Amino acid sequence: MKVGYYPGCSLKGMEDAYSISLISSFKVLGIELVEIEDWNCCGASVIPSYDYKFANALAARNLALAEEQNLRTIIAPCSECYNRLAYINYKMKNDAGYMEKMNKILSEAGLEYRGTVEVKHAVDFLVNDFGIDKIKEKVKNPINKKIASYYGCLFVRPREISVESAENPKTMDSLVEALGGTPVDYDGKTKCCGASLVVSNEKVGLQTIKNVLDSIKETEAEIIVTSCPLCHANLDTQQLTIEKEFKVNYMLPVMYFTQLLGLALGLSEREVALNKNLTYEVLKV
Amino acid sequence: MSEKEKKKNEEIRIGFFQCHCGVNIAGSVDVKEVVEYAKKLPNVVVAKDHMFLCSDPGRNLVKEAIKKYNLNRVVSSHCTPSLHQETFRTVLKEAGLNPFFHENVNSREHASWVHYRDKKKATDKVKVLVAGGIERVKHHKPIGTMRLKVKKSVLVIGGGPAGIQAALDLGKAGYKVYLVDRRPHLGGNMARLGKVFPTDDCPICILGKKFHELRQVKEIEVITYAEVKELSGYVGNYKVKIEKKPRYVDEEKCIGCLTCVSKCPVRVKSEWYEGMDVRPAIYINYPAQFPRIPVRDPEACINCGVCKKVCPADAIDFDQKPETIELEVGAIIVATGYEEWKPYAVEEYGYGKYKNVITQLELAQMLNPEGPTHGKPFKPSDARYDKKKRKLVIEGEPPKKYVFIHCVGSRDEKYFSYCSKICCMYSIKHAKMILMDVDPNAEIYLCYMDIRAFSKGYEEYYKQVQKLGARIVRGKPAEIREDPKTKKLYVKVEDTLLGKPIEIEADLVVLASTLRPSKGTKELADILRITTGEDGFLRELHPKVGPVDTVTAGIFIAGAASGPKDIPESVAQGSAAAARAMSLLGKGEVEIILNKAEVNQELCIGCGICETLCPYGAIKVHETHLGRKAKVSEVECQGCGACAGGCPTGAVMRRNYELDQMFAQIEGILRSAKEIFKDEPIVLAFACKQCAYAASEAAGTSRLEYPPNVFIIRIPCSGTIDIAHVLKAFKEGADVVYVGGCEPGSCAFVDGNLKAEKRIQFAKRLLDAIGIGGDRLEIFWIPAPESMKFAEVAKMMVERAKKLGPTPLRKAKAVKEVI
Amino acid sequence: MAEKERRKDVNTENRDMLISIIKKLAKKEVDKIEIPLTFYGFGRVKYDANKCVACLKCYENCPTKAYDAVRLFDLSTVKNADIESLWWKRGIIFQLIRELAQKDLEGYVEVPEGLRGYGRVEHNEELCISCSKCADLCPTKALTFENEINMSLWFKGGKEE
Amino acid sequence: MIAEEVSKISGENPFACFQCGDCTGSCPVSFAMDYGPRRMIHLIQLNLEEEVLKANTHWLCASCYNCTYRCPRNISFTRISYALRNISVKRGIYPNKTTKIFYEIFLDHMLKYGRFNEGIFVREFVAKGGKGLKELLRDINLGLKLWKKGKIPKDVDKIDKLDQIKKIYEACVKEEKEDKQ
Repeated sequence: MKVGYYPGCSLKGMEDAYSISLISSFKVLGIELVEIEDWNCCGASVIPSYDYKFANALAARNLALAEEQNLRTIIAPCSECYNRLAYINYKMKNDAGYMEKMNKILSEAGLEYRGTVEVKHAVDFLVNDFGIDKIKEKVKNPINKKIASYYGCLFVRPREISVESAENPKTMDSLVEALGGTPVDYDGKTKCCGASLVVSNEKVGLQTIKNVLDSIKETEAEIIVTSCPLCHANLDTQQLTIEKEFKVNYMLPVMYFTQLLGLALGLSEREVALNKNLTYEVLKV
Repeated sequence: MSEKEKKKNEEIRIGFFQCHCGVNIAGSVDVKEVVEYAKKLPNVVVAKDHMFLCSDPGRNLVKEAIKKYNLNRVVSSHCTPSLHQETFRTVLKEAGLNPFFHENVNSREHASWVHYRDKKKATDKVKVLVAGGIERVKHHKPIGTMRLKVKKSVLVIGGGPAGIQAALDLGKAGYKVYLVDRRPHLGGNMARLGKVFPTDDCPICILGKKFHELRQVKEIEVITYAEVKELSGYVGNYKVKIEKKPRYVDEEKCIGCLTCVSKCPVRVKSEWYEGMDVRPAIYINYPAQFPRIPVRDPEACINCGVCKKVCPADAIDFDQKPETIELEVGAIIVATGYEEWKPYAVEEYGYGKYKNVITQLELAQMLNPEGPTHGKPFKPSDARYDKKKRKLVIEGEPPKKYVFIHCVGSRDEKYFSYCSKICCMYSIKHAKMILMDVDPNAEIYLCYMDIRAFSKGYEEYYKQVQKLGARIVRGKPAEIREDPKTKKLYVKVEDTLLGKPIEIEADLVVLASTLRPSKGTKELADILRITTGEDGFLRELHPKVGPVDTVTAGIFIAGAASGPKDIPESVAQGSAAAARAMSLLGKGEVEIILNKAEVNQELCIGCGICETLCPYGAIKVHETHLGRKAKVSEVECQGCGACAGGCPTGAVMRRNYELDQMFAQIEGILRSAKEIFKDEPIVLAFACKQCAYAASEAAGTSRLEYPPNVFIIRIPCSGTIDIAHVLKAFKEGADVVYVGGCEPGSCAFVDGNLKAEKRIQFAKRLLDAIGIGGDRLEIFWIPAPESMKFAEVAKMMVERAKKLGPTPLRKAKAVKEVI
Repeated sequence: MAEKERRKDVNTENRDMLISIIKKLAKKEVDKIEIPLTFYGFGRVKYDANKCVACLKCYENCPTKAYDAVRLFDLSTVKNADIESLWWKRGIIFQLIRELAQKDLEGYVEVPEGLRGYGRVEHNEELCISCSKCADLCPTKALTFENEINMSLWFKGGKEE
Repeated sequence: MIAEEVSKISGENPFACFQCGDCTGSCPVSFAMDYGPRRMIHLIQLNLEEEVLKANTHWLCASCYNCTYRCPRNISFTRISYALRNISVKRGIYPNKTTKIFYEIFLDHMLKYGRFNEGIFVREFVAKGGKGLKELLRDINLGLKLWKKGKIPKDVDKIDKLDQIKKIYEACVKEEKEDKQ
């Protein structure tokens, strides 16, 4: 099974653990990822803040490239990238006037998008397209732990791009269950981690991350799984800062759902780059 | 033109009248210019404008002009035909002309309201439409009427306050009334409440009196636990099939002692009490219910037979079968009421997830003196079913802190955009009931967006609850969180008047959920050939001047079936519908206008295609002395025109939509459009008056803009469309043509839309084959409420016309003109 | 398929026997013979596609199901038709098609299922028992009954089997 | 008119708002905002440009789309706040130095590499003074850890057809200018 792949900047940079574990665990499942050639940054939340139109055009360029390479479905593992690409895809497909406008800009770069690509988040693809049963069959080491799935915002919102309810999402929990874990229910599943606020307004940013961690801590979960590099960075990397800043103690190991998947499928910790997580050591304690 | 035709044309004297409609038309259409344009058109003898053409002076102007100028045709340009066509037909009649020598041009909904930003274009469009109307009216023919005897009996569907009132009014006036309810008893939702605002009296007391009256009036026959399954016939002479569900209790024998109910060992959740209480397998819903006959629930029943044994009247019969009752009635009143929407979809409030989040109707059951706790609210998380006692047991403290949330699902684009109208009041009522009767120290927060307490005595009622100390917070709560251990709820809301987010702790959260049309409303509407609106409620003929009428003559609506209503309004509507039925049936006969199908015996070849097309069996081929000829039963014909559209020879026509009339209108519009709109694309639309045309009216009312170069021709049903109409349109220079019909399954004439679809499919292929291009022709399903879709389709088709360019015919002509 | 199935509603035993006797008696193969006009049971149906309005009366009422409804509208009928002699509305439609046509009128247009008025029928002579019902029902005289028997068909045909 | 500008950029209609407060109640950052989404929209409705652009609300928006998801009138404050930031940036208004540096580096990367490079970003961010001395000292530890884990990328990841990005950017800027005229 071949499927298009849009890694996004984070997965090529700081959060390469996500892409390593994604590729290796998908390989076990027999899914081959075909990277979009010459993809560019989706613009994240910064370029839209700077120039909304330019940001949308950047996302549209990626869609046009995918179409050029005949990729019908592309997977965007990063929620931010998924959100940008999927929303622009939705908007262009459903608004002929907008499609025309965007294509006018794209045509300057010799590109055109006709609307044949489907953008999917990696979790959605795994659960809803590949199939939970097929994953279950391949599980070698069931992860028998209480696991909190943290969905974040941009995978479930806004409505146009979401495949499920943003108030009570289920996909990642069903995956966790398939891998042998016990999903926990908590209020903060889709509460915002503050995204890049931690850079632009550190005080507020840390507070929002803390809110999320607090609500997970209440559930007595043993592991947090994430599906977005930004969420991951905030919960994982910033956990230590918050512990120091607010004088609290979480000791909550954070990992990508792909790392959990890889481990359950029998991959080694190194193969899923587990040691790259800052909270890796917590797991050992 | 032959001499004869010329002469005939010369005899035609048309008067044209343009209405200003205050500023509604004159504000964006240059009426004077339209009048000047009309004056120059052939056969127009006089053209005038008036501020309000529908007013007395306006109508007199038309009447006097008819006399003074010896007019024999009138074209009036104003609002949509569904509003004032009848008015001007009457004017013609009063002036001694046949009413059908009139044509209505829609210059408000189709021009001034939708092109209000561009006065020139709006004016141009009116001119084009006027040219079409004037050309058409030349071919109009007189249409007669016939008188029909009617049955002096009425079927009332739904036994809530509206239905009961209608039945009583009619019965007391001497009409035979069949009052049918789906439930095993009458009373509707009203019977489920403990108190009713604004007088706080007990609904059972009010209903009890009404039930007593029902028993007294012998003209009224109450049929409960029954549903309408089939309708045939026509105004004044409807035949209705009703299915009576098996009650498993013989209604004749039962004496209402309820011994069976008290002895039944089974307990299941009671739907009547919204699952707040339990009931036996053989049960009555409330003690005062009418008729006081129990019903057995075969699914819950364990067939132990105790009820049979204890019944002193031997009334219980496990072998009862559904029974079909056939009724003949002159009119039907639909009062099917509302039901509460269960707000599972509003997940942020956790209804269905958190036990202590309930709806207002559920709270009403707690507050009902006949309910599970006899009027004392409780926390559902504390309720437990005690198997030994066979009843609900409440353990724990009663709730102290309540949060009421208004507008749950309603006024929300994601769910229902309308206001449920009475939720503010019943929320206030429940707050008042708790503070007055249950616990004066209770903390009640009402989270509202706008308090709508508009009726008589309502504002005073609102003031009372404020005095009692209800805490009123302006803000729509964002989310509710539950403490899994204590089951306490935390409501997060921005108090918009304080301007800051607050969190309110609550024992019980009560959602004022949207009121929806009761289950089965759509199915019933389809059976009765009446329409529902965008909101799912039954649609009235006109929101202002026809609130209880429907598109089908002789069928009326009352109460919450047409939208959420309080009791006084429902009762008033019940009476209104009864009066409408009486005014229809009172004389014992009705006059029917024969704007129906007709067969030209000379042209008819007796092929029988019309027979296969008529959904009512109203047209049949008979053996005559001239050979086999089709004949129309004018009583049965509903005037959809499906037969005319399919007749191969043109023998069958739909009066007032005859081929020459349609051709004249098409020609008139397109000739004028080519002249006025020149190089712009020209799009011609044929719109079914039940749906697409109604949607175009709604687009007008909502001022939804679309390009002005879309010209709409009104047809009685999309099934009227004839391949000849389409070809003619292209011949006369239309670039794109489309037909708007009702959605499959909801055609007012059974399946006229599907017949139209086939013709359009064929015409598309034909156009492809002869080099015009099938892309230029399309059929769309545009339901009446979907004004947005109407505007979008219009936009899309103009875009398509631009993309495809002028038709080869127009192109060729343009080239010729240049040379 | 099943000719037998098609004919199941009609008992043609006698007729078939008669034909086989005639065949046996015949001294030579005859092509056609003329019969008296009212001599139903034998004779031949002639179909004029130009006149047919595809009302499908013949198709629906033929006792031996000898007709097939062909859902194809032949554009050449538009080209060749004598507009003056056509039924009124049909004439108008044909005239409009001619005026709109951007190319030569030939070929077929597929008719959607259930749409009557366009298309044609196909008569299967082998199944026909010459009852003349179709000709009688045909509203446009597109089907006419001719007093002529196509004997060659009998001699060719494997009807007895 | 600020309302018009906002609608044009975001495609949202602020006038549809009936001030229910669902957005502010839903917002995870509203505790730190001066106005909050609801009042911001009201200010936009009233065309109080100065107040709108002075506010911190749109800068604090974490673009979680919670308000958008729940709004009963289908308005997206998230997209409105993107529009407000666009307008502010064009007028040179930033909430603080950090944001300005952050945005400038990001855009620079976009046009220089076509992608965002975190490693270089951190260097440039610190060099331009994006972090105060106190935080810097606190974060040194974290930085070291990240470096040890190989989380700080060194190589520059650059796309091949950078000219396309530039052309798209120019097209957007050009359209913007045309719109103004």
